[in-house]
Amino acid sequence: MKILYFAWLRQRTGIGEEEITMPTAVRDVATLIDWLKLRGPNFAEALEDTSAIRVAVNQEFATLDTELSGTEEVALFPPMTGG
Amino acid sequence: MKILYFAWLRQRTGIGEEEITMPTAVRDVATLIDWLKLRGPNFAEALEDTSAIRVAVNQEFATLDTELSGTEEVALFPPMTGG
Amino acid sequence: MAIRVQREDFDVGTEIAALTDENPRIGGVTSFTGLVRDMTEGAQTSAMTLEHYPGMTEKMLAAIDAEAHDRWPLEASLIIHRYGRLEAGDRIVLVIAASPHRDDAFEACRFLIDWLKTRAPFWKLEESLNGSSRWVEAKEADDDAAARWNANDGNKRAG
Amino acid sequence: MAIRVQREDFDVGTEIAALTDENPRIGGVTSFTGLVRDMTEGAQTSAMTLEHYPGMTEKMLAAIDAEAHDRWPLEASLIIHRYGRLEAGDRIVLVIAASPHRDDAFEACRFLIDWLKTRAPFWKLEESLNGSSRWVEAKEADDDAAARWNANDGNKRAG
Repeated sequence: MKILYFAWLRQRTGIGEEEITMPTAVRDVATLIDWLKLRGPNFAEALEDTSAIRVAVNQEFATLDTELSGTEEVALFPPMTGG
Repeated sequence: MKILYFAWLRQRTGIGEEEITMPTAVRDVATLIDWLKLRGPNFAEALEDTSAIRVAVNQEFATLDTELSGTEEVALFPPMTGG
Repeated sequence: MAIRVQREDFDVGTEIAALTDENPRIGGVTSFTGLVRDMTEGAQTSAMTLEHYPGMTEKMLAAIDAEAHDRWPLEASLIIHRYGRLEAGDRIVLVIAASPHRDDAFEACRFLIDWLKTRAPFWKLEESLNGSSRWVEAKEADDDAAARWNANDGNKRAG
Repeated sequence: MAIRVQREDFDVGTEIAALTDENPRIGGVTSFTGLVRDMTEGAQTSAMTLEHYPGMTEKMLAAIDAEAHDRWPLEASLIIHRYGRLEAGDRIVLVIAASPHRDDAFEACRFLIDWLKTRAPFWKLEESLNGSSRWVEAKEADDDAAARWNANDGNKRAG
């Protein structure tokens, strides 16, 4: 599964895009974030406040309880500031 | 005093612009229109329905009771359809 | 801050660029372009002639423009209104409002075109297919749109 | 009916003309142009870098555009959003809505820019004077502006 990070999430994790093999314990967005936080202090810090994070699953907006089976791409980013 | 006619008022009176010497009986827009109507059937017909006529006195919107002393220019026209 | 009454066509991009260049306080620009609409369902090209009241037109447009600047914190604005004969698809009118914020740019632009429809001394003579012509009648909807800006004094701000 | 995500600048007049030429059913065109505003009070030129999510951006803009066509009887529309480094005064975004009537053109244009501010995956990184940079925070006012279009189902029309 591909994970994408944008804006300050990209800066704090130090990663723009990565390919991961999901552990079987990861069922939804919330458990994915919990798992990602275990990967190091930069991940733990970047993902600490989930209220400041927006999520897209397969390029559609998602929530913490969106299920991930069959997902190809998850993106994590702050609230958008375009326009 | 200069009188201007626009749109169908110009067409029906047959006049775009004329210079008149106001009779002393003409005090305001209403009496001016009454006086103009006496000048011929085309004027009488064009000016019959005052609800369909808008007036400007010295290039400012005016009403039937706007007084005309010191007036240089009166314009008569239908409701506007610009934009 | 500028009004023009002219026979000639205009270019929207050029006008917006002229208003916004060298003014980095502008964050949003709203423009409205009015076009001659084809009323004949494509059977034939529509045409009309726009008559206006030279002198008063310029005064009214300048007054409408000043009113918009009084109501909204605008950095720049422009009204161009054409007159003479125009065919379907031709541009008739252009209104631009530029402001630090988009809300003000949108509201001022809408105010300007609504107001202009009922306060600017223009009259449209439409040509019909058989060679005759008729004066377009004023629309009640336009009066209502303009009146909205009177009722809504909440929009009124100190200049 | 068209969206573009690009580094390059655009010309508003050219884009409006491309949408309206050959379509005489259009009576009104509203455009909104967003510019990089100078936040430094003229002391120095502001700059920012716009990051986006390629793939999702195009999908979201196309969805927003389709939603506008569903709500209003539009003859044409366009969204252009730039990314990359932009300086004060540079154009960021262009939204155009064209319709037979001005009300629909205004409302659809406003809807598109309001919606785009909260639904299009773009992020602004502002450069500050000392060489550091900070991510622009989302504004509650933008969420409110977008939410307005949810509450107001009276605007919803059959496609």
